[in-house]
Amino acid sequence: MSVEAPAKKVSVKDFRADLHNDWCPGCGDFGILASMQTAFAQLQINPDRLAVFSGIGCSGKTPHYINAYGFHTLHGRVLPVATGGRLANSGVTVVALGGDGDGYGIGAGYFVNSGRRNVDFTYLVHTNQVYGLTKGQASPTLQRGRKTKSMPERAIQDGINPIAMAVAAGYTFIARAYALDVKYTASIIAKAIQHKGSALVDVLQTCPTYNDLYTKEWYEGADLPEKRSRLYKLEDKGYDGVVKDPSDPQELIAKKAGAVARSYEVDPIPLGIYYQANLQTYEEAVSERIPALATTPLAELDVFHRDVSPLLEAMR
Amino acid sequence: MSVEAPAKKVSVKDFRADLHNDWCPGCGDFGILASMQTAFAQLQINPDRLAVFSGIGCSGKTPHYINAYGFHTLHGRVLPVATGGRLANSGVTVVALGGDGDGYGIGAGYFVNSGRRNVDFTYLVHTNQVYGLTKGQASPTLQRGRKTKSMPERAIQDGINPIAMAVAAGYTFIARAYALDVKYTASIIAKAIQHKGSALVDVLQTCPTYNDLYTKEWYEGADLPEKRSRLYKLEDKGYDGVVKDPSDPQELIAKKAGAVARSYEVDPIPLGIYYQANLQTYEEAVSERIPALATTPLAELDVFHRDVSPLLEAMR
Amino acid sequence: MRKNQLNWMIGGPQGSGINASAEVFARSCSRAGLRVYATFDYHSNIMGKHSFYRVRVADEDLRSFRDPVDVLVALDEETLTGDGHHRRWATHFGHLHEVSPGGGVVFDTEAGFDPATSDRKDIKFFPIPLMELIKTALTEIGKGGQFRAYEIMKNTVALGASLALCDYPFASLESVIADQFKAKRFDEIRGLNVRAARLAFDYVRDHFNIKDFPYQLGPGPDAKARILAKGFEIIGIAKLKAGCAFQTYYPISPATDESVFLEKQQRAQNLLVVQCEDEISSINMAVGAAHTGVRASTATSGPGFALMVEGIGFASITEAPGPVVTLYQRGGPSTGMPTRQEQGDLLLTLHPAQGDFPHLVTAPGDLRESYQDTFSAFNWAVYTTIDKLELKYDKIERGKLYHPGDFTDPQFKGPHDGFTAQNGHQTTQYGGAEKEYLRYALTPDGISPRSRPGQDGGRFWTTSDEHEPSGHITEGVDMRIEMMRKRMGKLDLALKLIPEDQQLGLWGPADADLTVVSWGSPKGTILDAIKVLEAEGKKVNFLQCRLMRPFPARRVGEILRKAKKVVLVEENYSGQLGQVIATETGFMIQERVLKFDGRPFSEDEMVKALSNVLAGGKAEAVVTVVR
Amino acid sequence: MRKNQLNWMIGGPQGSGINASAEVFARSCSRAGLRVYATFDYHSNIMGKHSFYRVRVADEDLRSFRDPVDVLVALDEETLTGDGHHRRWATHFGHLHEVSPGGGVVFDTEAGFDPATSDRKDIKFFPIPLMELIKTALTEIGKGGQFRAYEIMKNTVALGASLALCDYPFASLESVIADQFKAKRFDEIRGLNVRAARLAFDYVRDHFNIKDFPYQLGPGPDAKARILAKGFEIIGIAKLKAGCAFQTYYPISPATDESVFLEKQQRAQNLLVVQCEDEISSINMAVGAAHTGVRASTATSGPGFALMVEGIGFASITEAPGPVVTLYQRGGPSTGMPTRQEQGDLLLTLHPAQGDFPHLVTAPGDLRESYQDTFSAFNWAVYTTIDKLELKYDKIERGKLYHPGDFTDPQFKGPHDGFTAQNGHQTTQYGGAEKEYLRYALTPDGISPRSRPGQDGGRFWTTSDEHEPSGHITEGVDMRIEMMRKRMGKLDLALKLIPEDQQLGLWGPADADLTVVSWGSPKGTILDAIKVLEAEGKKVNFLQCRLMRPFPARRVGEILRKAKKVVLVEENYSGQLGQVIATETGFMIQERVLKFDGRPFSEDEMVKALSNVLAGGKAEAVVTVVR
Ligand SMILES: Cc1ncc(C[n+]2csc(CCOP(=O)(O)OP(=O)(O)O)c2C)c(N)n1
Ligand SMILES: Cc1ncc(C[n+]2csc(CCOP(=O)(O)OP(=O)(O)O)c2C)c(N)n1
Ligand code: SF4
Ligand code: SF4
Ligand SMILES: [Mg+2]
Ligand SMILES: [Mg+2]
Repeated sequence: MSVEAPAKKVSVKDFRADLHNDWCPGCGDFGILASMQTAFAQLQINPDRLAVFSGIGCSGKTPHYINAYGFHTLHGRVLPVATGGRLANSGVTVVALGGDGDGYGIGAGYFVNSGRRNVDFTYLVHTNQVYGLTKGQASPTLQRGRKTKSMPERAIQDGINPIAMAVAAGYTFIARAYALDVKYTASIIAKAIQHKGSALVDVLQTCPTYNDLYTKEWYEGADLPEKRSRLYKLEDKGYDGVVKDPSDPQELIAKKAGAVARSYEVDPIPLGIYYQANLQTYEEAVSERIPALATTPLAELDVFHRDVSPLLEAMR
Repeated sequence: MSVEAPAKKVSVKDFRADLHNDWCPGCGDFGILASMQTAFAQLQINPDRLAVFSGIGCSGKTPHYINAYGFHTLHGRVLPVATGGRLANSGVTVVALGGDGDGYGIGAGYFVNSGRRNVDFTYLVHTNQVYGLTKGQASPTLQRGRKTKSMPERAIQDGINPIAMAVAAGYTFIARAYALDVKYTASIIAKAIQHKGSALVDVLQTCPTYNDLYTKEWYEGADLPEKRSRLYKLEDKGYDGVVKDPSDPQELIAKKAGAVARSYEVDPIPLGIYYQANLQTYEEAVSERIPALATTPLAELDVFHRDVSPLLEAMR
Repeated sequence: MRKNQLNWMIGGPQGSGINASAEVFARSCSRAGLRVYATFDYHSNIMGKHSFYRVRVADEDLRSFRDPVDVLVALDEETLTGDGHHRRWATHFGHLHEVSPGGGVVFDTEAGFDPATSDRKDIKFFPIPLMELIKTALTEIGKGGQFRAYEIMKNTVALGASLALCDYPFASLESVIADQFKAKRFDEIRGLNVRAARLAFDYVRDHFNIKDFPYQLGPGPDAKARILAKGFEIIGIAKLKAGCAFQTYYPISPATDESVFLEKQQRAQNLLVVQCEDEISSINMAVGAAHTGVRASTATSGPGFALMVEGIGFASITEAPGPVVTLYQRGGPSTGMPTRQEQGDLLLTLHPAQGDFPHLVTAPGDLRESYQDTFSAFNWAVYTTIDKLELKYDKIERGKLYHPGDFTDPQFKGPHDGFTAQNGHQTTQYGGAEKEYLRYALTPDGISPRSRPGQDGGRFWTTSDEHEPSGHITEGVDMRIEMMRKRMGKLDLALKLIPEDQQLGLWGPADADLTVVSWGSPKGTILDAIKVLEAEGKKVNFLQCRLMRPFPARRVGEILRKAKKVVLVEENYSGQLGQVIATETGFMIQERVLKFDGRPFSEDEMVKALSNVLAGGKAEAVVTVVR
Repeated sequence: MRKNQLNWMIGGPQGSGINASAEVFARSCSRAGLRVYATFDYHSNIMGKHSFYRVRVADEDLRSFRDPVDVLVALDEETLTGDGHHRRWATHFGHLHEVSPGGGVVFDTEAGFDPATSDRKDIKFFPIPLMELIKTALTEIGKGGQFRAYEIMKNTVALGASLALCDYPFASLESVIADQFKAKRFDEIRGLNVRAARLAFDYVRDHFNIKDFPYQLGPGPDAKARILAKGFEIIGIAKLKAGCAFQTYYPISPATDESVFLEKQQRAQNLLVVQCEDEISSINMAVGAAHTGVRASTATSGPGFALMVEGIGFASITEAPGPVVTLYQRGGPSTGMPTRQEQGDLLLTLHPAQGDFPHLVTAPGDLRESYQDTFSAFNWAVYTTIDKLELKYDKIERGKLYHPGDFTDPQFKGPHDGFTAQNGHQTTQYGGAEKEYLRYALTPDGISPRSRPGQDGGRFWTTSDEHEPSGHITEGVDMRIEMMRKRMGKLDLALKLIPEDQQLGLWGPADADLTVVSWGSPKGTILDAIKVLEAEGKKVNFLQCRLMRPFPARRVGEILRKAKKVVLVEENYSGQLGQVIATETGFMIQERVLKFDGRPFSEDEMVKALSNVLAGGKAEAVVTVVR
């Protein structure tokens, strides 16, 4: 997404909304919020040209804490709303976000079908393995057989593999980050925003209140005989998910298969960019239909002087 | 799914309902219907222990033509309804089916989340690249840039990759068949029914009325300089998608990645079993919670003599 | 001998092209200065099931169809005698029973029907060898051997034959058939169709005595051809004229046609049409677009609307400027009868989601009103920010050709409703730091100034939770009360802003002996029936309810309480408008003429039902006579 | 001095355990032979936001809470003075204004509140060093240094202090605190809590003059402890007793609790609870299960219900035997106010999908009725095959403790409604070839014999399209009419089958000067208010509407038309029951006491509002007094 610079330089502070934050102390969402604000400042996005959309959940409250256009929509529906917003005004940078229940559970249909469109937005999923706001039930990323604090029974559904899903659905930028590593997460978010097309960033997020399995300590491997992080960065192991020649189907397939294979690694878990390809966006396809859109956002086109008389004439 | 044999031997004819079929002449759905009936007879399923569920679309009418319990449900909702049916009575073989719009479009969320459960049913998707019953709009399997007969514009969304989606979602049997090859399709359906867990069979189906791209002739490669089929069978190229040791995560991952890689092959298109693994079903997991279910279907358990007094007592 | 008063019907299997030939006929009549009303009846299926198309023609304006069929054109036997011998429970018993005494039946000699088996000795049968005639035409161009490939031409041929009966000038038909195949690549087909129709025309004249066939058709008084529009076309054009920039949809009968129509206009009209993955996506994408500064819209039918209810509540609590939702009603409940018509969705549209929230519902009664209400909807949404605005149309389904007077003027652009280009997308401009912007500011009239993403200094928050003027969540008592009053108050405002004639219509004499109350598409049938009754010296008037929410309760109550006798007419089981009127006015209408078999009222049914009530009879449900 | 008439409140941030200590207090009172009514108020948030719990205690039955707070326990300053200084638009202004003259305020010395700053000179302040006392208790077991880790104990300590004011016997409290930490692993915690509460109890006696504190609490007349049940528990138990075998859900406040409660019973009770991916899945899975032979159910709240409407129409047209849908209403519209209460969903539940179709809606007014209606629902679904059967409960949300007399008997199993084990799952058995089975057979009463998959010879088809007796699709006129009448006729049947006392309740004198009309949970408050008014010599009665669909229109109409004066009471903006009554009876209730700020009516509000109407005043919306 290309970004219009603000009139005067903006800093992280400029993206902070003046509102008391009521997440639980220590919630990983604080890290994601900070990462977003950092990325916005890094990219020098004009807050007036930025719209942040969210679903419903603890994570869904994020836009309220960001000084930008903020849409706190419905549970599971953030992608359609954000898509509508983006298609209406391509002059606006669109960032969508929501919980893992929101995005991969009730929102799974929109998650999949949005991948098929490749609209130019960034989608951050706060993966905390629980439904936070409804008090800690299993979310779709919790693995079969696991049981967090407030669940009366073990999970008996498989956890979803969001990275593999995103590959299959057609996202053109697919990455994973870790909420408590703000610097790295910010850099991934910045790349996702810069990417032209639908970008998914699955952010592993701690929920100290309900998730007693995937805690900060767990990610840090504090419980291991020999303490070591349960996370690693793909680039540190020489992995490169970026497609060099998107017109080469072989390379596309190979990179996709590679991303899928990596996505099943569970210890350590890979962070970073699993896959990226520069393919036609929905906006580009649409402006083949409506040439004016190539230069002017829909919201600014003149649609008030249409001549419909040929249509009427043809009906005689 | 284990199958109770009928009292007396059944043949294909026994699975035919006495109802005039009103699909268009030459519709690929006839092939899928015949394949199903053939498979049921092959497996000697008792029609009284068979329930066929469908969504809404041309394909959705299938259960009416089958002599078995038939549920023609809602557009996009066939999997939840079938899941409810199966969980209520595990003594019944459950086959669900529907269109590609039904299953991969409006039903995508249920397609994905059903994969996570691994309930023991078979799901057939009639992939004809169009919304048949609503007159030929692009369905989610039509590739970007293609345009069938009744579309005013080219498709500007990617076609979904159902096989890769199914892998990511967790289906434990994933296959593809071709509607006009009844014998082969029947054999795949039979294997899918025999598989214990959620089985997806994506059936390539011709729609002579609306789909002028993927026609019988196209699949047969009649237009090629040298006529040859655009389909091949995975087993003919030595591919084996069956996981031998499901407790070995490496093998599982390798087979999944292999299936995903094959799923991107477009010419020729692979038919057959992409992936199969014997993993815990939802029913098995559930009977760990409710031991009686291991031997008796829910619909036959006594739930009418419950003693709730300890619950009440604890409230004092 | 009846001149220029014809009820014509063509029936045959779906896919046999009967709609094409019926529309050729209708268009031909219109160009010949006649007036036309047409309806199409078909199954929710692609091919082979029985369908039929009625065209009623006259010298004067028509707004409904009649039961008797003066000329029946049958492409197959089922059209004549039904499907009773194929099905355990017959779906229908054919149309022979509908043919007017003295009327004619044109049918294919290949259909396997023997007129001798019919008990209709009072009508005339005209067996025509349709394939033979096609073969002849093909032979003339040296293609006689391929005639089976041209079977689809049967409908045109039969049309030609049927018009010969009525002594219709062949030339009037010829030009329209030719028009149908205008494109260069149809050169051969065009000629063949015209030729075969001509052969059929001549065949009838040559083989039958048609001199005293009682129905004659010739040029009408109206020189200039009317526009023949289907409901979805007019609504589509209204959306274009109103500045709609964004339409979402998910295919569903019978709403799809509107979106497909608009899809074709994208290039020329700068309109973006998005085919979504389902209706939940359609509504929410449209809400997102509306908030972001375009006039947005979607179209659907009952099952799709059921999926939109969540999004409608969302649009309302966030005070989105739109979208406009066009609902094409069909036979319910559930999947129901997808291609059939019913007015069964009113109650759902009035309370389509949890909690109390404002939205607008209009129910236009004909194409002219559909144009007006659709057009206005976009303005009401933008100016008053009644922000979820929803339009409801019933029974303007795909098969209906209609031609109200308004559409005859080539300069016709529809009502403008004070709308100009300058104030289209326009939202308030905010000067950054100078003045604080609050999206949900509390104002005297409940309308907060509106901004949209991308504007300098117009940043805001919005949420589906209850919120403060800033758009941040609150659960406080004070703000809750303020915001509920702000939102709900817009309904009162709307009732003030919306012109009275878009709220309701009162047609006919004030001192009528009977007041018919209805809404939506029965309007035309009721007006035609009243005309018939008037000719019999009976005084009947018609209260048409059009704005459903907010409901003009005061005026409706006044009219009803003054009425001598009131009868409710609706195409549903439970008298949904009657329920709304009782809710809003306390007036309970006792006599109810309801129809819920998925078929529209005919003029004859309406005349009969109203006469019965006028005569003091108890109103009863109307059931289409099928044998 | 008031003995055994106490309004107690504890407030503090979410997550500080105030609900635990309020429930300990309530249970303790109940065991001491007193009667209790309690409500909980909290934000849609996990931690930190202000929440409070009211417990009202008396010697006799209670059904509502009161505005004045006799003893206020504040764990933080916000509980006293609100959040006005943190927020631009204050959410609340604390509870000091609610304290009864002469009442007491127990608060943490660490809360940073100085009583001198308060203008409430008429109340007593009791600053208690909560952490100090915890530290003391810890020091006694040699853990004094770790006291910050035990901060959560503050609520128990404050509870102890507050009861000392009322001279409550500490022993009654002690046993319940101990019970709370029954498990072996809580040995230390148990002792610590009891000890710290004791220290607080003594601290109050030592440091303050409480001799003339006007509110006293001691053992009540009722020897045996009542059951203290939350709404969701009682409904869950009703489902268990009714033979529900399959419950689906998707998490949503406040409905989740019921499903989580049932989840815990799975092993012991052979009940399968499925957590679905969304509410569309929940409803459709339940429909599939119901068709396949189990009693199935689901539970949700407004936003989830909005997603179920499609499935409800489906259940109805396919005549599924159920499922039972339990709707826990919350503040709307849209996401609205998730943890707050409102009666805003009635109209949606009455017409929840496109077209006309039958379903049942009941709205019980208290726990006893919730039990009955839930239990009956399963039987009504199975025996009458009114096949989509839906139950609606309002405001039985998680924070409510309640104890109607019925639940005191340990043998209590609920009403049985003619229900026995033999006819539970039972469906008709079909002997294969001998007799043809038709799932939608047309029968005199509209109820077709039912089969389920897996039965020998009971095969059938079913479809969401209109269908024939066989279950195959039809679009024929005859069958359409038959099937619509068959389905809709079941509503009349239901009205005959459902016992009158489950349709409505009429409480109080027949010759009242004022008839209050309401539904759902205001019932208790209204009855309590009527009692107060009665004591003042005023004659008021109460018409409780309980069966919402089919609606007992005749009886309701009769009662209302005979009433001297009628006032409508509802917790919503638009008077939804009033609308239903107008629809069904034509009776328009002019005076409306509505509350829509997300808080329930208090007894005081109700008394005031009704007195006003009795005195000839115009009824007005009731707004919770927040300062
Ligand atoms: C249609 C609907 N169903 C259910 C809910 C209740 N609900 C609110 S938040 C939430 C889940 C939150 O989990 P997640 O999406 O993972 O976000 P988190 O709170 O963990 O950030 C649910 C189920 C709702 N708001 N709307
Ligand atoms: C909620 C809802 N939306 C839309 C429809 C209309 N509809 C009926 S069938 C169909 C699509 C059929 O396409 P597909 O699922 O691919 O099945 P096919 O006809 O191709 O077999 C649609 C959109 C509906 N029945 N319900
Ligand atoms: S519940 Fe979990 S996700 Fe929600 S705010 Fe608290 S810590 Fe964060
Ligand atoms: S439209 Fe296509 S899919 Fe439907 S019945 Fe006809 S050929 Fe088959
Ligand atoms: Mg989550
Ligand atoms: Mg399809």
